[in-house]
Amino acid sequence: MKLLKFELLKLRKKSRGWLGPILVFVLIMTAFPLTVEILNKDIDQSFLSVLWIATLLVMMLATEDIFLEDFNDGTLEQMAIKHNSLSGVITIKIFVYWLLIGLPISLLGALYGFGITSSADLAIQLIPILMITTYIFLNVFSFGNALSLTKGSILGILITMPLVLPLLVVLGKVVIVINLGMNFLGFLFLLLGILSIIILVLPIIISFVIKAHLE
Amino acid sequence: MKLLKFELLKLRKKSRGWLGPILVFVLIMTAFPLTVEILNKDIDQSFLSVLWIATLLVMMLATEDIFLEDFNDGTLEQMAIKHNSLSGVITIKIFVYWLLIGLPISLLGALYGFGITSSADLAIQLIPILMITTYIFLNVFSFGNALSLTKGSILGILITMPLVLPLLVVLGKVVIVINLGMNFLGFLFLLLGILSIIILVLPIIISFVIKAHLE
Amino acid sequence: MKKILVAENLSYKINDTKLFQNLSFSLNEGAAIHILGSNGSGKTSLLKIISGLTKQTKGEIEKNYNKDICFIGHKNALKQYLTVEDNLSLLEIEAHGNLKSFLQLLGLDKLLDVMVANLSYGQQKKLALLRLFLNNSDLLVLDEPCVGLDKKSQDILCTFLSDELNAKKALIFSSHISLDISSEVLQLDKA
Amino acid sequence: MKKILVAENLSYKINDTKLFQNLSFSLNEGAAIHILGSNGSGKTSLLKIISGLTKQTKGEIEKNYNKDICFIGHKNALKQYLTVEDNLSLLEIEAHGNLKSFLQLLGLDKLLDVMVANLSYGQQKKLALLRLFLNNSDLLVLDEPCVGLDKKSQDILCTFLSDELNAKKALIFSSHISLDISSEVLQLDKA
Amino acid sequence: MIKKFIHQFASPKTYLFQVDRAYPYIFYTSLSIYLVALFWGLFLTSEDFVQGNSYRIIYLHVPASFISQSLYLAMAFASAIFLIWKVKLSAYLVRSIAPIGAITTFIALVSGAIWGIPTWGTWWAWDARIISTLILFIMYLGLISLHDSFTDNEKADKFLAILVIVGSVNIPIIKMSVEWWSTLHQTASITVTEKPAIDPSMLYPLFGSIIGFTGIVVCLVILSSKLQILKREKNKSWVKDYV
Ligand code: HEM
Ligand SMILES: Nc1ncnc2c1ncn2[C@@H]1O[C@H](COP(=O)(O)OP(=O)(O)OP(=O)(O)O)[C@@H](O)[C@H]1O
Ligand SMILES: Nc1ncnc2c1ncn2[C@@H]1O[C@H](COP(=O)(O)OP(=O)(O)OP(=O)(O)O)[C@@H](O)[C@H]1O
Ligand SMILES: [Mg+2]
Ligand SMILES: [Mg+2]
Repeated sequence: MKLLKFELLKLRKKSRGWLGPILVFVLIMTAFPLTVEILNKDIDQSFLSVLWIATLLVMMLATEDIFLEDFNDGTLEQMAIKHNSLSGVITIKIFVYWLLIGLPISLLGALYGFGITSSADLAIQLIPILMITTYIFLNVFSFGNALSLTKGSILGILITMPLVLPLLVVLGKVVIVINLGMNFLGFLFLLLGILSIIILVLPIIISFVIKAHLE
Repeated sequence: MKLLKFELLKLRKKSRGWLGPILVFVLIMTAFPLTVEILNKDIDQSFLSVLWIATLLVMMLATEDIFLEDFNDGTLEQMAIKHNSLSGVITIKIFVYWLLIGLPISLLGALYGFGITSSADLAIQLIPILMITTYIFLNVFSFGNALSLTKGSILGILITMPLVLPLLVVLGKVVIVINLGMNFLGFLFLLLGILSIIILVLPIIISFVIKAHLE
Repeated sequence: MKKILVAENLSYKINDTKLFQNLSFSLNEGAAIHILGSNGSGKTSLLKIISGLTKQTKGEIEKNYNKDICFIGHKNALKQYLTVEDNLSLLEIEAHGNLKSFLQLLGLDKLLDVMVANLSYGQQKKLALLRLFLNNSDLLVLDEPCVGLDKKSQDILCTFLSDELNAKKALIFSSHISLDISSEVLQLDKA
Repeated sequence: MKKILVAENLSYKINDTKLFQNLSFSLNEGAAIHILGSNGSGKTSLLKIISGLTKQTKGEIEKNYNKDICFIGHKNALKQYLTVEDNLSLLEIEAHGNLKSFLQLLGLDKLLDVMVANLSYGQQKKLALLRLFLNNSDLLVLDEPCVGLDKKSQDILCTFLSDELNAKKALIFSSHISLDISSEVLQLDKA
Repeated sequence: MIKKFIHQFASPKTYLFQVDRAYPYIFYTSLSIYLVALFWGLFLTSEDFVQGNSYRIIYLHVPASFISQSLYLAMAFASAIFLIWKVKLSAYLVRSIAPIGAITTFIALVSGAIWGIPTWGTWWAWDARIISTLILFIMYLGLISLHDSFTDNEKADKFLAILVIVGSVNIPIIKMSVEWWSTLHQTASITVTEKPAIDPSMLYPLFGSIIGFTGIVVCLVILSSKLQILKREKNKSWVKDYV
């Protein structure tokens, strides 16, 4: 509980850390219709596509120094000494990122969905999908960043790209799932399944990686 | 000349600085068709839209620590002491960023343009447009970053957004210009005009901002 | 006398560079060890091994204390973009009873709402040392604690450490400046 | 005797905190000034004013030298993610005739392809000091140059600085550790 | 027990000597199998009804695609052994397989692209399997650059093994991609459970080419692991004797 407060304070105070990614998201989603000089029905179709990419990118941006800052200033050292379960710290850290960045973006995404496609159905279905997706992305990118901690984010990107692209392909199917009224719940459960495995496994792996970096 | 060599070396060696943004660009442009579950001709239409946004984002990413790193480790201090004209240093810095990031992305963007729309005309016209656009973006974002240097804040993004959105609107017109064969050269000159003003004015303003930060 | 720390035949190498070999020492409660050695001789590495951050290549360490270690390294664990006050609450010492008196003693009491990035070098170091001053650990592990401190602060630090030793705590530290604390010397590069 | 630097009635305040007031001093070639003062008394600020990074609130500084200043501050101006070798070429001293001998003297010659982040604290500081050792400036401005250095390196630094003074250079530095250099003392916080 | 056995058996030294003995046999057998299969496939079978002669690139494309995934599985296996039992040899193996994997994946991509021109009319399509092969290629590159970015070899081995294992979730996705999504690309025509949907006159040479190609790639892995061992253990006395 104390840990949660601690991480929340840290991220909340660093407005660039959370408001920055959200603003970038807003920027993309606002800029997107501006750049499309075509009829409205075309916007609908590319909307989801832009939405997924924007989500992916913003999560990538958001996690960019999820560990780096703490590593550089020595906070991570202190945490590793104090807390027996570093993976717990990491789980909480990622959760806080989701709370302050993933969640707002899920809601905003749905809002934009409603604004652009004027379909309330779509908007409502987008919320859970986005909530899960952002969480997955945050975990995966955190993993990439942990691996490439001192090596720069390009390595992180190279490493996480293969892990993230399949998910993007899955998301590409959402259009079909939603438009054709196919089994939406089944799809949601698939995502949830992926998420729950990731939530359980990745923090442990990440803590392992970080401990190795601290040596 | 020495300065140019110096900045080139620095950015070149920091592969995450330049290869990172390029990879992100490739990621976006590659991932984009993945998320589109539609027929080929629809891809064409949203292609340009995604291209502009990707360019915008990647330039934003690229400039993220154009000054921050040098500021934090004290390099900027040393530069301010050694070089009489800080604005010259900044001009060169931005030029190097353009050379290593903006230029490759312009070429890649055109390549993707050809790959996705199979229109050689479009691809060739995209090159100068992208070259100018990336340069403008780099300047504007550098300015934003200089402003929010030590604040860890989103000030930079907030300030640059209004500067950048109008440009996006202009770019949105490119579709029309190119498709309807309207005055392409005139359009290009407009962009060039914007660029030349920015190149002259912004580095001076930026150097003022940075000197204030160093105090 | 309780032995807080017993190290036997510690060796450490990175890649193929051997930093130290077959180091044996023990630390009683109320005692202090001063690690000496030239730059790059492995002082920081040894302290990190003791606090469990790094794993020795060979040898054993026996640890025998109840509460956390208090480790202060070269890095300050401060957030530059936060004010002193916010940093105190991040360090979870904002509610400590002695906080006020130590802030006053170190001359930080008037800087509570200054951003850490605006503090002077020594002030930052002193802020980081607050974690030491307000600790409740049995073992204090300090890596060059008085870098950048002025004479007065160094004295405060030494007095505090001596008091802690009297209170049966154990201390192991590295420093290129000699501190006024009764301690054994552990020389790392005998060559 | 040429006066390299003449300061008259310098005052500096940040927000409403007055750091120093009406400071006057002058620095001849071949002479050294040692700035003393407690943490936060304004040593770094003064040195930054001298090197032109900051502007004094009041007063005048007359500068009278040909070449660049050599300023070494708390920050190392090193790129952590580059190797020692790459950093040397960034500092534009990779081709200096004396580089090799200084690397050897400081014990850095075998670390050329180690990433700076992997160097020990003192080794990083020594690497940053290479800029001083290979400088060709008339005025040396050093802010706590011997933080983190071992005894041997401190001696090397002192010997070097004394030689530079003999070679008609001027030196102004701050340090909490007393250095073995003949210098005037400028006390900042007389209170 | 197991641990001791593994450590004894899997010392880089024994491995090197064993492999040195086996190498020529593997190499010449697999090379001859591949050549025979190739000869059979290229000259002794008739033209495909639909695809004409272009289908003959199958003898490069399918083995390469197959082996590129198998190599990843091998890496995952070796990584697990390394992480569980700390067997150094398997860490060396992981690192030496990675570049070979990258090469075979590249061959699969290029041969597929060449094949695509006559059959699909395009050299590239945003097709699930093609993309997943591309992903596999990127993954190999990522693994190599991760390992090379560390100067500290032990750390590098650890991180590499972790990434290999985490990345192995992609393998089933690649395998399944064709079944999950209807795409341009062929589904598996050879499965264990069903009768092959391919003419025997093409099947046998295809089999042969897969086996032969695999053998050749194994030889490449052996060479690369030899280099890796010699590089990493260069200070050991037996290596000096060996060289
Ligand atoms: C860049 C383009 C291509 C890529 C990346 C690619 C990739 C792959 C992969 C990964 C496999 C799976 C091998 C296995 O499951 O063991 C495969 C098999 C196969 N591919 Fe391709 N392929 C490409 C283009 C083509 C084209 C153009 C054709 C022919 C029209 C083709 C025909 C086949 C066939 C017949 C198989 C064997 C299927 C089986 O028996 O399992 N591929 N390819
Ligand atoms: N990856 C690496 N490759 C080569 N050498 C390394 C690597 N990582 C660390 N080292 C070496 O290990 C030593 C680390 O020593 P350590 O930081 O413990 O020194 P120290 O005694 O604390 O020195 P100081 O007094 O300067 O703080 C240094 O000599 C450094 O060069
Ligand atoms: N924005 C600010 N608001 C309030 N005080 C500030 C601000 N910026 C700097 N200061 C104060 O100015 C002083 C800076 O002093 P300076 O860095 O010159 O000290 P110093 O003598 O170098 O100390 P040290 O020995 O610790 O290096 C500090 O007391 C700091 O608190
Ligand atoms: Mg140290
Ligand atoms: Mg100072």
